[in-house]
Amino acid sequence: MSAEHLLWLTVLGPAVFALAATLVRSTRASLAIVAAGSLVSSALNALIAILVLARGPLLAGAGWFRVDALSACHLALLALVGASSGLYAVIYLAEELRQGSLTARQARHFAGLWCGTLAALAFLLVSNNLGLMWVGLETTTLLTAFLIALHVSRESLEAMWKYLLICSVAIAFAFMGTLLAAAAATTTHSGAPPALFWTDLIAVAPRLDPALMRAAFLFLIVGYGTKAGLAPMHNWLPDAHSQAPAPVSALFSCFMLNAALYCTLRFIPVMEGVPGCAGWAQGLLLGFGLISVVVGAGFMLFQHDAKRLFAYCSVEHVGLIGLGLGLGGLGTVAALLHSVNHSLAKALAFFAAGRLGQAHGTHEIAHMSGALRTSRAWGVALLASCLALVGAAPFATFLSELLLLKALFDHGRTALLVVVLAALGLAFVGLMRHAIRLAWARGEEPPRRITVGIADVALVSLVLAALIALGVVIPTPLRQAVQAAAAIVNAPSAANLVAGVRP
Amino acid sequence: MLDRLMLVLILSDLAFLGVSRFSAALSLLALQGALLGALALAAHGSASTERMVLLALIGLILRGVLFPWLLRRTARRAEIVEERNPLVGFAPSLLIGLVLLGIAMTLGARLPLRTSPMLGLVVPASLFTVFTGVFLVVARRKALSQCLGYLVLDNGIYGFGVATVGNIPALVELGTLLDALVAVLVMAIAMYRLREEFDHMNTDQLDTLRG
Amino acid sequence: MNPMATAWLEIGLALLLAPLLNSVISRVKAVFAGRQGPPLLQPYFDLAKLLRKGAVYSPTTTWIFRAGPILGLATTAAALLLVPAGRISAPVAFPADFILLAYLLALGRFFTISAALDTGSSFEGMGASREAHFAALAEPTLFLGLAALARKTGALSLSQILPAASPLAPEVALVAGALAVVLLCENSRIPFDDPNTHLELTMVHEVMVLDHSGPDLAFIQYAAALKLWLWSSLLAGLLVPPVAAAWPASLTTTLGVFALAGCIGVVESTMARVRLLRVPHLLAAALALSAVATILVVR
Amino acid sequence: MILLVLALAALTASGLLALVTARRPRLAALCGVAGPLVAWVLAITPMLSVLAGGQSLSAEWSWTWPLVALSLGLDPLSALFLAVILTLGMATAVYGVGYLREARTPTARGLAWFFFNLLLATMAVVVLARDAVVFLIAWETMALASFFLIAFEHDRREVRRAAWIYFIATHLGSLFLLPLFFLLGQPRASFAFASFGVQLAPGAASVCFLLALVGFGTKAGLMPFHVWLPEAHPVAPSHVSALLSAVMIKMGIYGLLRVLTFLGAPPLWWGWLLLALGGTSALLGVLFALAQHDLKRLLAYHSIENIGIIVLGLGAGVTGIAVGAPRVAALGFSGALLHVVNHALFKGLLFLGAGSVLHATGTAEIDELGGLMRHMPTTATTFLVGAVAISGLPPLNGFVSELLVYWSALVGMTTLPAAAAIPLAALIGVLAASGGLALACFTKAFGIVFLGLPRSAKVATSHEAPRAMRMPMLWLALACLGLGVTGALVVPRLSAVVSLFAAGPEAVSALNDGGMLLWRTTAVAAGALGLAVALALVRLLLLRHREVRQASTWDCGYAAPSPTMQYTASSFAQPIVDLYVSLLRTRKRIAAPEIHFPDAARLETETRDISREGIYEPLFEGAERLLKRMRILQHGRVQVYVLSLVLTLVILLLWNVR
Repeated sequence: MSAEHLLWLTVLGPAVFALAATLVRSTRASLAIVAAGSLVSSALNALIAILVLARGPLLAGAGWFRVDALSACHLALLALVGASSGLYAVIYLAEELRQGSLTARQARHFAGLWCGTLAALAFLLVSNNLGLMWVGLETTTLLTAFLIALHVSRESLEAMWKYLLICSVAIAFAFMGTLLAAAAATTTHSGAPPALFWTDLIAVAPRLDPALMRAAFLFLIVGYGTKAGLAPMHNWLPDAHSQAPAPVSALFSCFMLNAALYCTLRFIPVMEGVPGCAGWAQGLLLGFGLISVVVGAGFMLFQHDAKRLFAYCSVEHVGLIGLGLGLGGLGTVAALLHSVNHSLAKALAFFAAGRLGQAHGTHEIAHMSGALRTSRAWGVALLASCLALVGAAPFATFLSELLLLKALFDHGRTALLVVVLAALGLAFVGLMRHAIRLAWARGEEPPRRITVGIADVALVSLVLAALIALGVVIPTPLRQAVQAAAAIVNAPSAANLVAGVRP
Repeated sequence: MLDRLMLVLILSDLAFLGVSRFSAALSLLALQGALLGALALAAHGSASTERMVLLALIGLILRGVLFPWLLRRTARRAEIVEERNPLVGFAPSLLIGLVLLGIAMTLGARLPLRTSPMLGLVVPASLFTVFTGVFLVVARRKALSQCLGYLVLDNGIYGFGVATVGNIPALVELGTLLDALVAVLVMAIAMYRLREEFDHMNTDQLDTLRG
Repeated sequence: MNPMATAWLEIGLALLLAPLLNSVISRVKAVFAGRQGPPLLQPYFDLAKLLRKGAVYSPTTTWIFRAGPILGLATTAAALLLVPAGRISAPVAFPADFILLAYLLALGRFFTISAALDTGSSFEGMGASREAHFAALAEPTLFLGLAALARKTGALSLSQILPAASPLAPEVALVAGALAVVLLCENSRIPFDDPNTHLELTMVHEVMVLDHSGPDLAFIQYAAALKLWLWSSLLAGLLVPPVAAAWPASLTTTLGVFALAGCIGVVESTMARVRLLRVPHLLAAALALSAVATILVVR
Repeated sequence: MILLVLALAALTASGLLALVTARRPRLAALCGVAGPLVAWVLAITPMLSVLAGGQSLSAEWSWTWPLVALSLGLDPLSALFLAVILTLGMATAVYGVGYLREARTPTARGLAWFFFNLLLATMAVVVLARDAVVFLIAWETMALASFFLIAFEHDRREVRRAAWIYFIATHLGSLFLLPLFFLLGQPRASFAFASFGVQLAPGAASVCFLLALVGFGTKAGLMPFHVWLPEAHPVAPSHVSALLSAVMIKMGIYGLLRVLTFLGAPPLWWGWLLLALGGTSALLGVLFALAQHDLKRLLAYHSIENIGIIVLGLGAGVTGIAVGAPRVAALGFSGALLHVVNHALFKGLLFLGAGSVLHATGTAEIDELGGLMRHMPTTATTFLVGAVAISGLPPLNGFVSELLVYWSALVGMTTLPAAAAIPLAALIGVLAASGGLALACFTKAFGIVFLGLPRSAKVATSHEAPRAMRMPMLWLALACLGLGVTGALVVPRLSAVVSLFAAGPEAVSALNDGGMLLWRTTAVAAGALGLAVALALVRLLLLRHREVRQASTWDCGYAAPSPTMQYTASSFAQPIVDLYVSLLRTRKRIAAPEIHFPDAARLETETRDISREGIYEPLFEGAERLLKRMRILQHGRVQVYVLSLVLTLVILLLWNVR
């Protein structure tokens, strides 16, 4: 089977599972489908990523599908997140089943929507066409809406509606931006209508109309940025993340945000090509990133709901990633590394929060306290992930944040550096203050028993091991992949990238 | 001929700002769908291939028939008739609408787009539709009106696309249509759930999640 | 006669004559009070008597209590080795030796205080606390003063500083004043403390040694005498204008020491003991003196 | 170098083994203590050879992280600190064997050993690192390990609070280190120490110095960045407190010294700043120590004083360099470095002693103790040695280093121009004052705890510490004595280290003179002790035929003496505390009897930290209030959310596209 088929398969595979989910009746079957779907799609994604990083870009479907290093990196990340959170979802739902709070219907819905979301994410990553990419992202929005409200409650419905409305409007804006870009493209093209291929757009970039492209990019960054949870468009994020079931929150925080950022990233090289726009788009990303870091850090201090806390933490980290991407050069490398590290850490955090929440029947920090007593594995997971999220050594996040700050410093933006450092300090206080309570304090009432199996321990130890291993040493392939991806993002400034990486 | 269509579109938008009863609003939506279908057909005049015609027809059916019907059904099941006291009253909405129209006109004129002269009014009109949609989302209480707003916004963007890009690749257009359909379905169900849970649809009262 | 021998001779003199200072003081006071006063050799009699006595120990005490007097005496005697007599340099003289001097005395103090606390009596505790308190205030005065002299004379060891410093220079005068206060404090004389009152609550040094008896008490009293000699000869070395030849020099210094004892007597009979709360102010004033001296010297 | 790497490996391995074998106490203890011992044995030869001025070692392995090379090295400075780390590590580990016997759960024990060894390993890496990133990773991991050790008894609220304060402080501190290393690395765009310090603009150098002062000063517990120290050290397990107080805070000093080697010739005001901060720490540290009545808290504050003394030495050294007086510089730096070692020894010893007391009586509240000399003679005697040493009295090691600092200041103030001489004179005054106060503080600590009568029943049941706990105390006590006596030999050997800061023949000669000086002081002190022995014999002779009676303490006629009548620590310190009340802000709660007849009366004193109350708490509260305002952004109305989104877009459009 040739590589081209792989691209089709990685989209259709999970989709098939999604359809299958609508047919099965029993809960166990649905759970099985969740596991199988996640694993299959992850396997395929990983395979593609490896192929691409080994051999270079893959094309399929007459150029409609294309995977280069950048999308390969994100595919790899998706594989990582998909597999882990898929397995976790099974564990999580099994517990709910035991507690009798999960109906067969809900399980079926979950399976279908989950696999569908994976398919959509894969789709948006492999598509070479900006329009289809948009379609993919919008699809994820619509599919995940009901995942948020899997357990119907006033809060979850509220969160769902906000998520749905805000993101739909935002994504509509993104489409407007895409159209504007296309319009700009048409002005260059004579005769043959543009297929909105990313590759074409880059090719004609120097002939695009700056004003139009600026307008387009503004629509895009606001639209996709909303989905990515960049402040000040992040309002939906804490609600959705706090109300969704833990696996879903994990998927949101650990990949959906990155996916939205990825959509924005696709336009950066184009904008760099447009005359008179060099560095402008990146400047915007930098600004949004900065705001998000500050806002995210500032809000963490007062949270009383564990998952909401992590949601704001995600805002902060997305901000950091955006900051890095905005800096370009070393910053891009750092940002991409950081997105991997953050996804690992944040996944662990949400996993732990979810399981412990099951034990206490709530995510209120005050009630969840004493995690280490409730369940050692998940308590450790919680504490460790929090430490990783504040960028404490020896976790991987420390080094990626270090690189980020270095990039910021090299950029000569001392004022920004000071602000970011302050925000990081704030985030540290905000997160660890709660983390210590969560880990050690005595909770208000004794927790319910949850059955922590070998699967839980395996999951925790795997993710933790990855976090620490990446902190100590990053495998050369990963590094090369990230650098290749970075080279794609800031093609013009590739030179200073190389300079930045090995002086 | 196109300009007349667009005039009607503009008027329908203003009407949207003015009406409170959903039945009226939904018929307006149907009207807009039809208009856009016509626009899609007329935009390329002679140059239109059967593929475009097909797409235009699909769009017309979806926007002009299916969406309104779905929403009407939802409205009936959720037993809501009209948007009482919206966040921004109807008269002020109309005034704001006029302002928006002015902005749309100037903006449409100043955007450096290469559009065929026959499409003179299309860009401003669709921009105005976009604005209207956003305004509806922001200024109305009921979930249904926000959904309507979203659809109007969608219409506007569609019109804009038709006007500026000429023919969007079929796959993309189909994708967008599909998404629009799913969006309507999802919103419909969501509204129904809201209705069940809260027995009202005033989204401004959904503010338990804060801070 | 070689200088080393003279130096040791001076030490011998000090060991011999030290107790006499106390009787000089009391004699002066007696004269002021119009009494006849005790015989000049009374201190020696007391020491002899005490040495012949047995000892009484409280069951609460440990070896610390017994070590206190011994170390007190030993350190004071050792400190004496660093003190020159006028032109005659001390047996042991080296740069910054006054630091060692102060810290030797401090070592002795450490054990005296510990011994006092060892008895577990609140009175001794009180005395100990006050001793520590005053010493902490006196030390910087001494160090700053001597440092100022060091800068003034460009020498670092007592044996060179003291002869080189002429008492007429304003800085030296200031330092001398400061040292005089320190002297009174360190030897717990009026106005800081009243050695021969019997109201324990008001005492500092005496109350610390309430529980000692026999040889221990003898050691303590002898150590106190040595300490007085030590400080007086420091001050004398500063004030008495240096005389060229060795012998007159030692003579003048010794005389100076006794003169100082006389002055102390005068002070004790003319002044009243200040309230405890005022003591820190006195010491602070002394500190201010030496600080001013330092600034004057350095500028 | 390979030996050192092996030593690191040994530490890590033993930590992990202890974690694995936590279920079996004896085995776990064995594994835990094996690491430090092995590491010490492995590392001792290279350390000594380098310290003696031998060839510096270094090794480098390339690393896959961008910008980072995994490079370690051992120069005299590192060797000195490594020696401190490993020696104290060994002693405290052995002590831990005894101390951790009553750990709550096997896991707790295992974790304690794991983090203990991890802490040692990371500290070793900190001093060995030759690359900023390696340094920072080790630094942060060290903070993490120490945090978990401090939070050992984390089911107590105050412990959690203390650990939390420590964690904030150390993390915020390290936030200052990042820009520091960025700045240092800027000229050569590299993180390698080897590339630091070249063509650094004077302005940049000063910024670096300030950043280092805050960042490392926080770890070192320098006033006013010390807030975490008095909170964290008391609550940790005692062998850990010993390690923290004796070694970990010195990492801050190490960092400061290391950075100083990069910054080139310092301007004079650096010296002033160091002297000012050092003086503040030395004075306020000991004053606050005096005001405490918790033994471990007292010791913690005293660490601040000693850090102050060390920094005073550094200040003298920097001043010396700045005005081109190598003698002053050499003496100042040597004093500081030696005091690092000495303080490690006696503060470790004292904390271990405090630990034994806590272990035996279950309280560290000084006013509840007393008379422990009878119950635990070894602890008492070793504690006495530590107390004498820390008061800087001859013939113990504290005196040696303080004398060097004094001497450097004295030489400086007698020879240098006023701009340098005045601060040095102030140094002398401050050092003298803090010395006197330290004496008061430790006569109090020793006297009230170990002498007199027991003040509470807790003492009655107390027992001498087990052997595993006594041995390290004896070692350290002997070390204090040894360094005190052999100071004359040690000081000239310091030239290898000192030459990093003040090189040249003058510096060397200064150190040799220091050696000579110390010979004399040692001789005199020895004479004093000999005299003491002689007097003791005399006393024995005199008392041989006399009757020696026992009688209860003379109580000036008051008939019923009771332990509660003894002077307490608070009352002992009261005059001094009252004198400095304006600084200490000691709160008193008095319930005095109104009537003349004896009645229930009570007096409580509490001395809270000045800079915590004055600086940090207001700062944090202000920030919190400010942030609370931000919450408006998230008030729940979906319409407004969409509006904000649209407005963002519109504003950007208006701003960018025209």
